[in-house]
Amino acid sequence: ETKKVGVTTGPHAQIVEKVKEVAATKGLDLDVIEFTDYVMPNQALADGDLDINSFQHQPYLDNQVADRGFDLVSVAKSVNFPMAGYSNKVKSKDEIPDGATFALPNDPSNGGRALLMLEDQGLIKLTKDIGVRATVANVIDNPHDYQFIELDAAQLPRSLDDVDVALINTNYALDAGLNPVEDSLFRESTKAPYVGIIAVRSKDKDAAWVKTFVESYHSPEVKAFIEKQFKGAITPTW
Amino acid sequence: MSIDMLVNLLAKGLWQTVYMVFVSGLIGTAIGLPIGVFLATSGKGELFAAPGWNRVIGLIVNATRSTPFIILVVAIIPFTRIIAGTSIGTRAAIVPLTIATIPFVARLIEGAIREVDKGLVEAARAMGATPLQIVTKVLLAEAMPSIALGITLTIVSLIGYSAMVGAVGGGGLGDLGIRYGYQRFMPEVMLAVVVVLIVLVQAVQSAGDALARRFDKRNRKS
Amino acid sequence: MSIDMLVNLLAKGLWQTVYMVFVSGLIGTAIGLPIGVFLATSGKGELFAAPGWNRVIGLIVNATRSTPFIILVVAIIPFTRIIAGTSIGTRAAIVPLTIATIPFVARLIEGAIREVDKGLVEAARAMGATPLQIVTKVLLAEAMPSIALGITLTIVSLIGYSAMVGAVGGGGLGDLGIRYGYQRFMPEVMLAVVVVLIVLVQAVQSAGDALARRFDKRNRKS
Amino acid sequence: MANESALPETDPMLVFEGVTKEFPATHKGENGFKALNGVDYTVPRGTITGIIGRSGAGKSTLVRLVNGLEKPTNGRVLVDGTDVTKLSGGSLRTLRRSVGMIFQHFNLLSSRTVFDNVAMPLEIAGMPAKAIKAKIEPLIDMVGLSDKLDRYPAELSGGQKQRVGIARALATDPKLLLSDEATSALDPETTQHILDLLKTINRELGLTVLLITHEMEVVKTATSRVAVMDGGKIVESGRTFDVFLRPQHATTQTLLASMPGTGLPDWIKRKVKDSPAPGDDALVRLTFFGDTADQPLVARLTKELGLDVRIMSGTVDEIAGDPFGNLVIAYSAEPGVMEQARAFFAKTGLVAEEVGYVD
Amino acid sequence: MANESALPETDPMLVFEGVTKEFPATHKGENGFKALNGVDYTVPRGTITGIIGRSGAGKSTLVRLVNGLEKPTNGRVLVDGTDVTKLSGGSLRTLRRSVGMIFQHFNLLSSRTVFDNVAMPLEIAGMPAKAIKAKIEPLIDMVGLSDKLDRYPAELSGGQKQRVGIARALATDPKLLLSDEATSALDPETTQHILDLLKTINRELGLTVLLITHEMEVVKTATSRVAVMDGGKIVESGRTFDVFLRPQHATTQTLLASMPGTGLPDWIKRKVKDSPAPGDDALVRLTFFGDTADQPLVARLTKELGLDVRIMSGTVDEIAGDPFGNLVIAYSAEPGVMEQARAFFAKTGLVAEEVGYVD
Ligand SMILES: Nc1ncnc2c1ncn2[C@@H]1O[C@H](COP(=O)(O)OP(=O)(O)OP(=O)(O)O)[C@@H](O)[C@H]1O
Ligand SMILES: Nc1ncnc2c1ncn2[C@@H]1O[C@H](COP(=O)(O)OP(=O)(O)OP(=O)(O)O)[C@@H](O)[C@H]1O
Ligand code: MET
Ligand SMILES: [Mg+2]
Ligand SMILES: [Mg+2]
Repeated sequence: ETKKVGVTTGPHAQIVEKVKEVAATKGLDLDVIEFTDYVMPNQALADGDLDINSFQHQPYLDNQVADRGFDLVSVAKSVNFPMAGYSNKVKSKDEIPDGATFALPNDPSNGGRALLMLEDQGLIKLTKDIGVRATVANVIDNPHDYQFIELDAAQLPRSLDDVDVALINTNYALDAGLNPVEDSLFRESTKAPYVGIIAVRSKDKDAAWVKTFVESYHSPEVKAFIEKQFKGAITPTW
Repeated sequence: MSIDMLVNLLAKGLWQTVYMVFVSGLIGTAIGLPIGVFLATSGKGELFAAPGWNRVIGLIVNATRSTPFIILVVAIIPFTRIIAGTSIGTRAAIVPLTIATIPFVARLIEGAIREVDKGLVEAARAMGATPLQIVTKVLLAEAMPSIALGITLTIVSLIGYSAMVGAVGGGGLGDLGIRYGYQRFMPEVMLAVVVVLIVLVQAVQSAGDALARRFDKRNRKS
Repeated sequence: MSIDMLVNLLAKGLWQTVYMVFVSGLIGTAIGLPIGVFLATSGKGELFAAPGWNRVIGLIVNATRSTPFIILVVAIIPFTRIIAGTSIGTRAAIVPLTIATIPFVARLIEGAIREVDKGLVEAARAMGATPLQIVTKVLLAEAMPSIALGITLTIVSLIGYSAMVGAVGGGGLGDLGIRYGYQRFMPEVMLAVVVVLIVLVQAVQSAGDALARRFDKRNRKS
Repeated sequence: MANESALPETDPMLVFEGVTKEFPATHKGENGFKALNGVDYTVPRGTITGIIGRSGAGKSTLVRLVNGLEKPTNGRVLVDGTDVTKLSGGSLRTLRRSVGMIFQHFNLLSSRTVFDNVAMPLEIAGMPAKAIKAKIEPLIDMVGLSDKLDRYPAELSGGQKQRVGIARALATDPKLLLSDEATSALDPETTQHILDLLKTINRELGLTVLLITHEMEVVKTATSRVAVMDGGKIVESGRTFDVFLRPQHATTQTLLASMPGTGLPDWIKRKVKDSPAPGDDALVRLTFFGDTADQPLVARLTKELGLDVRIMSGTVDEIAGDPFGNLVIAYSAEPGVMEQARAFFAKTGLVAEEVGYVD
Repeated sequence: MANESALPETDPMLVFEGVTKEFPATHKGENGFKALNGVDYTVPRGTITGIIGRSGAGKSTLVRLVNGLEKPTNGRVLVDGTDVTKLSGGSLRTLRRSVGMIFQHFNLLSSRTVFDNVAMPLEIAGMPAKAIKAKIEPLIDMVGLSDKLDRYPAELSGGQKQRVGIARALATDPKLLLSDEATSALDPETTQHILDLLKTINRELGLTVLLITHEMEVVKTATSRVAVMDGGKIVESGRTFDVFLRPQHATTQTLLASMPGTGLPDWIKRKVKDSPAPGDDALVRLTFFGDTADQPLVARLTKELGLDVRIMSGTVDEIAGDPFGNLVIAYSAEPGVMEQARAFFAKTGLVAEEVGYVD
């Protein structure tokens, strides 16, 4: 039996490639399909073109389900994928000047996350209870007159010379040679709800192969791989 | 990344690109060509004069061309599934690529055909040629050098365009470059991909140029 | 989303698109045109015969065309920063857009110029025209209808292409449609954007067609 | 000639009825250009009919109406009884396949070889490849291009291109041939050869030919009737022999003036006077044709009147196959002599016109 | 003629030396095509020189070498002493600006009006717009297109296009004019008009003209020298008068055969016999020129020998400005009469050739 797994390019893809090896030993064959887009993996899953995906966090799935009426559910947690603020211009959060430019990811979930993080840091205020759907338009209080510019997530590390602060997903930061712990001005709180999840169509949530998949994902081999590969920038949730 | 893996990835990407570009180029041209002919010949007072239809087809062509590719991809998912059986993967990617190719080819063919000497069309009309004969024996035959260059332009554009099908898991060289080179910051993959792409494009262009020259019987003075 | 906000977003997106497309179209044509002329006229035995340079320029043009846009964007960041002072934002986006336009325009102009009757070039040579005069007074003048259609094709392609500069914060209608309409699932935004794009493209195409017709003095029989 | 007298004039192949053609104005406010301005003319079946006229007179425009390449602004064009202006689609195509056309600017397909260009109308008519080959090769041979079968138009000389156009127009055995300056790029020998070919087809297959040409020699040797156009109108028409012999309209006279022997050569013109000085000669133009053509009239004039007749200029030749002469002679301008000469001309039926005096 | 005798023959405007031109083969294995096969020829300054030859003889190819549009495979082409084959860049351009060219296929820019097409060579030479206007408008007037100034080529008739090409070639006051069938699309009147224009410029400004044409009339009236091409070679050349009077090469004879009055008309040809029956007439071709041209020779023949001379065919005209006659006459074929006639011809210096017998 071969199941199609949708992932986004980057760590999710790398991790699931490892999962695939483990699952194979348990009699589950996986066909990993990489997307460079955040909508298609859910769309394709809902349409039956995929059987399972691993690329998103719960708030994003909730949004998608609410917006587009997908009949998808989360069956397990995957990895934690924190975000952090970096700068080539200033050494600490306090040095950020008024009117500074912030570069944010331009995809909805990461963009919302980045704004929520800034609110967490007390730099701005967002529309109440907006959650991960937040956009720049929801910045209702901006005392320091910060400017926001939205870029492709992978582009963020490359923009550090052009902006004051860039909010970068850890995987991109790592790949670009940044150290999330040492180089960041601030990091996402560990309480943040952005733990990655594994999603399937509701009718499959109790299927045997899903269990096999989750077991494979949550296997020690995969954990070891993540720790070795991402050196703490991405953390397993099991 | 090991050389072996890289070569593997490149080989697979190259194959996917060639496959997607070939199929969508072929089908896109097959459909775009008659549309282009129609656009070039259905204006007021022309061979297939049908100014109303000309405007409608022109509008559809423009609408297709103006829709951003990713929106197009999603908009036609149901159609893609009918054709390819799935909406994701290399095969499925061919559908939106083809749809995007059609209007592009159509406009290029339109331009090529408009350049054909109207005296030749007259000669064919005087022989009692049917409109279809005029199209095949005069317009297309005489525009061949120009059409060859136009299709070359299309294929090269398609190679570039096909980098965007990563959105639907289409793969291919461009997507490979974006995923590894751009998103994972592996400049050596990016470079390797670009080199392979350049070689590919260069080959396509040389073949197209040679074909255009072969078709061109107009300048044999030396 | 409120109508007001939508209109605001659309207006801003439209302005950004027009701005990016206009500037990069203009500069891209200004640079692509001479390159196209060179490609068309520097082959063996031709006006500016320089087959070596022809091959080199052809290769550079192909290399530029074969690089996926997003990779191009990244590859030229240092250059973009020199030109635009920054690598992000609408102004910065114009740099890669222009770079991508140049080879496209060049190939189209090349094709247009190759269609000019060689007898006319001979007539100009017989008059003692300098190569530059042949280019301006014969090749470009006679290829004008074709060039007008080619530039129209370029602008429409650019409008589509400019949807990709969202990656570097370029904005514009295409990016608006993708981010709000597609990613955030606001079908009304997507629709509004597509409608505005269609109107824009339709206007560009109509203007281009009219211009081409205006330039074309070859078929005045009725 | 033979054909024309054998066939009743009442069997028209081609009829123009009140035909006008106005090209629309280029700029606003300008007037359109009336290239044809009320043409009524009938071409009898089986004739070779010439159309002559100054450059820009409307000749090409006129023939373009015959196979519906252009629609007249007003009037009707009947080909073999069918009103072309009313035809469209299949019936127009059927008609066109029976009408051959040689274009002033050749209009050869650059993408096709000589063979394939000539084969084109047969392909269009759906003839199988083998039959095409059998049909075409002799034709290409007849126009002298057998050694250029596989050449493209760009490799041909001007006259060679024109001959391809001629062969192409004849390939389908048309019943009507429209020829727009088909021999203008050909040397006299090749021209004669092509005209002989046309005449043969005309004679043997009854082909009707409408022949636009600027070469009066061609009209003279190949046509039996001729129409003269000027300013979009047909200003004179009739049997070639009659029109050439006695051109009525000023345009015809001007066009024929350059025919050798028709006008006075420059060296005489420089010497002509309006009134005679003593001892001068009278200049007289004699036109003889029909009965008078092959009689020793100049000799009799010399002998009977004892005149020293000088032949100053002129031609004795044939027009449309009929012998015809046109001589300018000079003899003593003494009133008595001139009187005698006039009497002689009257007696013999010779057409004579006194044109001036020379010394 | 006037010019030619006034200028020493040793002042060449244009010299071809051992010129060959081979077009490369199209397909592998094929041979190339030798369009020119060793041409040696000199065009004296200030002459109008005709080039005639069958279609495909290499005429267009030859003139295209003069301004370096094509390079010869071998040999040299000297224009005013400069070897064109060695020129390039600026010096070639300078030369070209002093050489006008009228193309067989017009080569007008479709994007330019009549005015702008004619203005083109002046623009190229850098003349200011105002001067161009002053220079060009009279020229366009001279070719009869003042009412078409703002028209595009697509709106012109064939002859009108050709006249634009002529005006364009003359716009820069060239010292050498290459004319490739410049009057082939023109009616006789317009042709004459254009030839007069060329002759005037030739006379007044010393313009040298190389005139390719298929119209023997044009050669006859406009040129003083002529070269005959065949198979890529010049097979005969000389003063037009001499060549026309006594064509030596078979090709020349063939080309001139169709000149009216040169050959025998068909109606006579059908009757000609090789030997006389009793009562038949002898057919004799008389050629007279120079001194013999304007004397009453036929009259004297009639009177002195008492013959009934019939003028069967022929022309009395001028070639290159010199009077010239060519008549076929018939008179009694009795041996005595023929002997007398021969004696008369010998006495008067008349060139006579017995060509056959008729009844
Ligand atoms: N499309 C057009 N628009 C305007 N005027 C035109 C158009 N076509 C032809 N004419 C004009 O109509 C007139 C007749 O043209 P036509 O080609 O019939 O002349 P023609 O008798 O064939 O002359 P030629 O002997 O020079 O070929 C010319 O004055 C020409 O300028
Ligand atoms: N590019 C070419 N390739 C091959 N053969 C050619 C080429 N150009 C001309 N020729 C041949 O060279 C010969 C001479 O051509 P050219 O044009 O000089 O003839 P021409 O004397 O001007 O004839 P015309 O009176 O018909 O114009 C022709 O037989 C022609 O087919
Ligand atoms: N790579 C992203 C993250 O987990 C996925 C966001 S949901 C589309 O942070
Ligand atoms: Mg005409
Ligand atoms: Mg020629």
